[in-house]
Amino acid sequence: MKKYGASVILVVILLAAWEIGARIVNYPFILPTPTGILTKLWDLRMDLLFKHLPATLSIVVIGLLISVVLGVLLAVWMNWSPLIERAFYPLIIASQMIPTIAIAPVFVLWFGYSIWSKVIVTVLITFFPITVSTFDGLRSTNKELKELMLTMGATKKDIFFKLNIPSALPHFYSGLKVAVTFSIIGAAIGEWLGAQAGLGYFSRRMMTQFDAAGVFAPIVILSALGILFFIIVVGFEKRSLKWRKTE
Amino acid sequence: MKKYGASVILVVILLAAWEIGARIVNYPFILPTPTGILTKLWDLRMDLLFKHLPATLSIVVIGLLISVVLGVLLAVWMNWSPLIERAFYPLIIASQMIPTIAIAPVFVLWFGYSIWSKVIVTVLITFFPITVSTFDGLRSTNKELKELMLTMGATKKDIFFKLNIPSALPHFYSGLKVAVTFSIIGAAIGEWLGAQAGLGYFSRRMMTQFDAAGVFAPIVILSALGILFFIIVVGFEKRSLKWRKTE
Amino acid sequence: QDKENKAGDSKKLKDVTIMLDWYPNAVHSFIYAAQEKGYFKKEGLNVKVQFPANPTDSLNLAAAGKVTLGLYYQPDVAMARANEDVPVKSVGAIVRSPLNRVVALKDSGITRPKDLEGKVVGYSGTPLSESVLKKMVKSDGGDPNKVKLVDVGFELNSSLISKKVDAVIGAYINHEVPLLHKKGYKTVDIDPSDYGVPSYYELVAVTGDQTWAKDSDTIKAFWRAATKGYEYTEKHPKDSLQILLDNQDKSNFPLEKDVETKSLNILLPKMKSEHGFGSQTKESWQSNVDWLKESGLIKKKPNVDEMFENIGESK
Amino acid sequence: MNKSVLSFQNVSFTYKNGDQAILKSLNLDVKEGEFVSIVGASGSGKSTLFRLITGLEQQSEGDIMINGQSYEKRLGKVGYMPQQDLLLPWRTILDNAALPLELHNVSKASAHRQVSQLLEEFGLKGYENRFPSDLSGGMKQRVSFLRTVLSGSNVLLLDEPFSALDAITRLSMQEWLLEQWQKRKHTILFITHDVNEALFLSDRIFIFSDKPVSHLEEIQVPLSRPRTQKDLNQQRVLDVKDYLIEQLRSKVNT
Amino acid sequence: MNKSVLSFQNVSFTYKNGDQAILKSLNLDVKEGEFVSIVGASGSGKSTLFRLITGLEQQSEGDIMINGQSYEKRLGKVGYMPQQDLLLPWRTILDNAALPLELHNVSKASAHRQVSQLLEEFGLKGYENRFPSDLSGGMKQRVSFLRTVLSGSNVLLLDEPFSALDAITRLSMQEWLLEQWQKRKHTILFITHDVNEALFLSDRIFIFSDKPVSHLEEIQVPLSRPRTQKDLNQQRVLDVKDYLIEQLRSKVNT
Ligand SMILES: Nc1ncnc2c1ncn2[C@@H]1O[C@H](COP(=O)(O)OP(=O)(O)OP(=O)(O)O)[C@@H](O)[C@H]1O
Ligand SMILES: Nc1ncnc2c1ncn2[C@@H]1O[C@H](COP(=O)(O)OP(=O)(O)OP(=O)(O)O)[C@@H](O)[C@H]1O
Ligand SMILES: [Mg+2]
Ligand SMILES: [Mg+2]
Repeated sequence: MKKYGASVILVVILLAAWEIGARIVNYPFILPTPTGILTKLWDLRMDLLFKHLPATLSIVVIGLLISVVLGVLLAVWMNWSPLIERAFYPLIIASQMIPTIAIAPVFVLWFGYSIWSKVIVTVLITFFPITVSTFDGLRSTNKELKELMLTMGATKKDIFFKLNIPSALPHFYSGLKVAVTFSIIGAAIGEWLGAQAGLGYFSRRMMTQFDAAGVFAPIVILSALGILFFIIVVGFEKRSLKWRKTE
Repeated sequence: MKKYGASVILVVILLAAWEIGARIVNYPFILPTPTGILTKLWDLRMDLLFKHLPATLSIVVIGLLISVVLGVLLAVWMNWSPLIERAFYPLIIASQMIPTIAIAPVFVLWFGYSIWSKVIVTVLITFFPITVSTFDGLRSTNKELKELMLTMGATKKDIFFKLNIPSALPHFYSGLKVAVTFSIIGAAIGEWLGAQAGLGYFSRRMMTQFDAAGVFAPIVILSALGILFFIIVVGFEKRSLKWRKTE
Repeated sequence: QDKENKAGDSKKLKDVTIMLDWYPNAVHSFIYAAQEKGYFKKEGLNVKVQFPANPTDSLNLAAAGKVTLGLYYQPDVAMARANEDVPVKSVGAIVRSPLNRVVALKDSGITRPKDLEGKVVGYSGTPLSESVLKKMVKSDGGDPNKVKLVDVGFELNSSLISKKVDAVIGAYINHEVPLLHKKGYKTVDIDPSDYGVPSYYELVAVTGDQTWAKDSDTIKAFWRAATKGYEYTEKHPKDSLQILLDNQDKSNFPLEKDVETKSLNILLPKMKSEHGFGSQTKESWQSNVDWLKESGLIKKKPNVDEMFENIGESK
Repeated sequence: MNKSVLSFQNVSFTYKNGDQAILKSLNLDVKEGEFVSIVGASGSGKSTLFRLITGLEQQSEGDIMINGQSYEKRLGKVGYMPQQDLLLPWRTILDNAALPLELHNVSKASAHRQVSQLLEEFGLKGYENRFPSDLSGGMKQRVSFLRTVLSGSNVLLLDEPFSALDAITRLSMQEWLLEQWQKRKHTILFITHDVNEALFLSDRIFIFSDKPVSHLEEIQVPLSRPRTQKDLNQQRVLDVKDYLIEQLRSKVNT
Repeated sequence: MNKSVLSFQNVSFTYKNGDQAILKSLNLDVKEGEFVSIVGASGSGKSTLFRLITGLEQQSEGDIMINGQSYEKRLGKVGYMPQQDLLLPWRTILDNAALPLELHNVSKASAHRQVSQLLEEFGLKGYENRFPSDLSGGMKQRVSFLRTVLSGSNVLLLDEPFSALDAITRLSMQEWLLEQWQKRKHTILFITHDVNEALFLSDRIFIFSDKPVSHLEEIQVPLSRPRTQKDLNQQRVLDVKDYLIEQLRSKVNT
C-alpha cells in the first residue's frame, strides 16, 4: 500500500483541484464536479449497472473471445507454415499502422444496430495485438530447447504442446492485457456509432442532454471495467506463470 | 522484395475477392468495390489532398509534438525524482486501462470545432505510450554501467547525457512508433466528433451520402499517412541506432 | 469560396459564427443571400457558417459560447433550458411550423404510427423525438413501449434505405423525403401534428445567455441583416437558391437543384410571419412547455420569459 | 572397454548454408564405457560433431553407427546435454528431469517415481517442486545431467557442460560427474576448452585440428582411476597438458 | 615495491539493507607496482571490497587511503574494470575507450589521439569505428582494459575480468595482461575464482575467508618474473595451488 501512497495523494490533489476549479468556473453542463459525477453515478446506478453495463459487457466479452480464438488460431497457423507467415505477418503488421477503426461506421451499414457491428469494431482493434503477441511468443521459442527436445526423440506435437505453448504464454498474456483495455475502447467507440444501450452510448447520449455529469458517470464505470478486466488477466497470468519471478 | 512476395499475392487475392464479391452483391452504397474506391480517390483527389489531408495532418503533427515534448519531460522528471515517479507512474499505467478516448466528446464542448479539440484527443492517446516507453527506457539504464561511470568520476549530468539518454532511445522509438499509428486514429476519431474538414470527418460525412466508396477513399489516404509516418520514424530510428544489429 | 473571409476590411468587422442545424440546404438560403448581398457586412459583421458534426452541437456550442448563434428546434431548446439549466435562449423563429415527419418506405407496410409496434425506428438521439414518437403511437392507440428506438445520429436516410431501421423520425418533409423520392424510393410520411403533437417552431436561432449579455447588439445586427436576406429570398427565390447552390459544400453535401427548389417552396410560407421575420410569441413557447411538461419531458416548471428574446418583432 | 558404441566411418559434412566442409571422411571409434573428451579451437566443429551424432544434422557421406547400428533417423538415440543448462523454466525440477521419460510415453506417475529415486543421488532432494530459477548454476547442471541420464541411452554427449560455472564449483562438478560415470557405466563424450578438465576426466582426448576435420589426433591420458585433482600434478600429465595447450593455442587468435 | 598505494586501516562495512557485516576492522596494504589477486568463496565480499575502494560504497568505520591520501569522495580515483566488459553498445570502440578522458573534460580530439596511440598495442587497430557487438569476447575485454588504463589512475581494480572467456582465450589474455602490467607499472588488484590464474599473475594472493572478513590470509607466490604457464608446474607452485584449492573448497557447497 505504501508503494502507492504518493499516487493516492496525487489523485486526491487532482480531484480536489478539479472540484474547486469546476465550482469556480460553474459551468456544470460543460465541466461537472467529481462530486456531481458521483451523485449522478448513484442516481443512475440501476440503469447504468443493469441496463447499459450488460450491453457493453457482452460486446467486450464476445469481441474478446472472438479475437482470442481467431488470433491464436492465426498465430498457430503462421507458426506452423512459413508460407502463411510470409503471407500474413507483414499484412498484420502493416494493418496496425492503418486506422482500421476509421471504417467502423461502415460496419453499422453492414451489420445494422445489432450487437455485431460493435463486436466487429472490438474484434478489429483487439485481434491484432493478440495475434502478433501470440505469434511472437510462438516464434520466441528457444531454438536450442527445441533441438534438445528433438534429440530426446520429441515429435512435432510434443514440441508444440510442451515447448511452443508454454513459451508463447507470457507473450500471449501481454497481448491479452493490451487487448483487454483496447476492447473497452472499441466497445465504447462502437456504441457511439449506433446503439440502443451501452455505457458508451449512454455517455454520448448524455451529451445531447447537456448533462456533463451524466457523460462522465458511465465513463467511470467503463474505467472500472477496464481496470477490473486487466486485474483478472493479471490474475490468470500469475496463476499460469507461477515460475516467473516477479521483477 | 522476395520477402514480401507472398504478402503481395495475398493482398492481390483479397482485393480481387473483394472486387468480385462486391460486384456480385452489387450494393455499392454499402459495399464499394476497390476499383470504385480508387476511382473515387481520383475524382476527389484535389479536395482530399489539399483540403482534408492538411487538416488531418496538422492535427497529427501538432498532437504528436505536444505528446513527445510533454511525455519526454514527464519521463525525465519521473526518472529524476523517485517521489514524482511513485506519484505519477502508477497513475499513468492505470490511465492506460481507462478508455480516455470516451471523454473525447467533452473536448468538443470545451474547445469547439477548433483544431484543439482534435489535438487534445490525439495527445490523450499518444501521450501515454511515449511517456511510459521513454520512462521505461530511462529506467532500463544498466545499473552496472552507471556505477562504472561513477567510478570514472562521472557527474549526474554526464550520466544523464552519456548513459540515460542513449539507453532510453530505443524504447523511445518503440513508443513513438506506437504513438504515430495511434495519432492517426486519434485524429480520425477526433474529427468524427466535431470538425469541418479532415479525412476522418470527410469519411464519416460520406456515410450520409450513401457513398461507400467515398467513405473508404479518405481512409486509404489515412492508411497511407499512417504507413508513411511509421516509415519516417523507422528511418530516424535506424539512423540514430546504427549500433543495433538488425535481428 | 470563402467570401466571408475577404481580407482587408474584415479587420474592423465583428466576427460572428453561426452553426447550422445541418448541412446547408434551402432553409438556409436567407443566410447565404444576406452574406452574398453584403447585408452582414453592412451591419459590420463578418459571418462564418459552420456545420455540426453531431446533431446537438449547434445548441451545445451556442450554450458554451463556442459559436455566436446556433440553429435548433424549439421544444429541445425549452427542454435544455428547463431540465439542465443550459444557458441558451432563442432569438428568432425561422421555420414556424413542423417539418419533421416519421418516414417509412412504402413497401414496409407501415401506414400509421400504430404500425410501428415491434419495429425499429431510427432517430438522431434527441429525447424530444422519442417523446414525439411515443405520443404519436399512443394517440393512435398503440403501445409506445413496443417501438424500438435506435440512435442513428445523422444517418437517417442511409439507415432507412439500407434497411437497418424500419422507419425514421426526424426526417424533413422538405429534404429527406424529396431526396428519397428522387433516388426512387416511395415513402410514407406521417405528420406528428396529425397524432396529437402540438405545432412548434421547427427551427429557431439560439444564443448563449452570456453571448446575449455581452453581444446582444451584434445579434440584433445579425438579425437585421438576416431579415433582409429573408426578404430577398422571398422576392427572388430562384436567385437565392442559386446563391445557395454556389455556396454548397459540394464534396461533403452536394445539393440537388430540383429537390431544393421544391424544398424552398414548402419552406417560404412556413417562414413568413406578419409580425416580422423571426418574431416569436410567448403563447407558442408556453404551449410547448405545457405539452412537454404534460408528457413528462420537463420535470420542473421553467420561466418561459428566459427562453427567448423577441428581437424579430422589436425591429 | 570392448564393444564399439559409436563409430564414424568416412563421415563428411558441410552445413547447407556453409561454404566450407566441417568434416571430411572422418573415422572415429568410441568403446563402451569410455570417457572421451574433445578439445579444439572455437569453430573447429566440435558441436557439429555432436549435432551429427544426435541426428540434428545428417552427414553428406559415410556412416554413423550407434551401438553397432546405423539409423535412418538418429534422433532420440543418444543423450545430449548442451552447454547451457537449458531447463524449461516453467517446469519444476521434477518435471524437467522427467521430460525425456514423458517423451517416451512413460506414464507421469512412473516417470516421477523414477526421477524421485535419483534426486537424492544428484543432490537435488527437497528441490523437486522448485523452479529452475531457484537453483544455483551447479544445481541446474545436475538437473540437466539427470535429464540426460534419464534419456535412457548408454551414450551421453556433453557439450561444455561446466563452462558457465565458476572455477571452484567446476572442480566439484567434475568430481561428481566422474563418480556418476563410474557408477552408471555410460559412455561419455565431453567437449571442453579446459585442458585440466579434459585431463582429469577422460580416458582419451580427441583434438580437433583445422577444418575440414579429416583426422583426429588422439591422446591417451596417462592416469589410472580413481583420480584426484592432485594427480594432475604428475609430471607425465603436465607434459601432456603442455602439449595440449600448445596444440590449442596454435589455432587460436583472440 | 616501496610506497603504499592502497591501504585499509580498521575498515568495517555493512550493507545498508544487509543484516551481516561484510568487513570488520580489516587492515590491508598494497604497495606500488604490485599485482595482488583476491580469491575467496562466492559471496565472501570480494566485489564489496572493490566497491569500497572505488567509493561506490562508504565504509562505516576506519580509513581507506589511496596513494597515501584519505578522500571524502573517492569516486574517480582508481581504475575499475568489472566482470562483464560493460562497453556502451552505442559507442564505437574509439569512443568507448575515450569515455574516461571525456569525463575528465579532455577535448574530443585530444582524447581520440590518446586512444589511437594505444589501439595497436591493445590489438584493436582497425576496429576503432566498429561497435562492441562486432567484437569477440577477448577483444571486448581488451577495450575494457584499455578504458580502465585510460582512467589515468595508477591503481587498477579488475573484478573477474576473464571469467566469461573460454579457457584458451583466457590464457592468452592473462599473458597479455602481464605484459601490459610490466610495461605500465600499474598496481593491480585482481579478483578471480581460478587458482591457476591467480598463481600465474600475482605477486601476492589474498584469501577471503568467512564473513565478516577481519583478516586476510596472504600467500606469496613462489615465482619470479617473467613467468610462463609451464612455471606453474613447479612443485612449490603446485603445493601452493593445492593449499589454495583446499582453502576455497572448504567454503563452497555447490
Ligand atoms: N547452423 C549452421 N549453419 C552454418 N554454419 C554453421 C552452423 N553452425 C555452425 N556453423 C559453422 O560451423 C563451424 C563449426 O561450428 P561448431 O559450433 O561446431 O564449432 P565448435 O567447435 O563447437 O566451436 P565452439 O568451441 O565455439 O563451440 C563454425 O565455423 C560455424 O560458423
Ligand atoms: N547492494 C547490496 N546490498 C546488500 N547486500 C549486498 C549487496 N551487494 C552484495 N551484498 C551481499 O554482500 C555479500 C558479499 O557480496 P560480494 O558481491 O562482495 O561477494 P563476492 O565475494 O564478490 O562474490 P562473487 O564471487 O559471487 O562475486 C553477499 O552476501 C551479498 O549477498
Ligand atoms: Mg560448440
Ligand atoms: Mg563479485
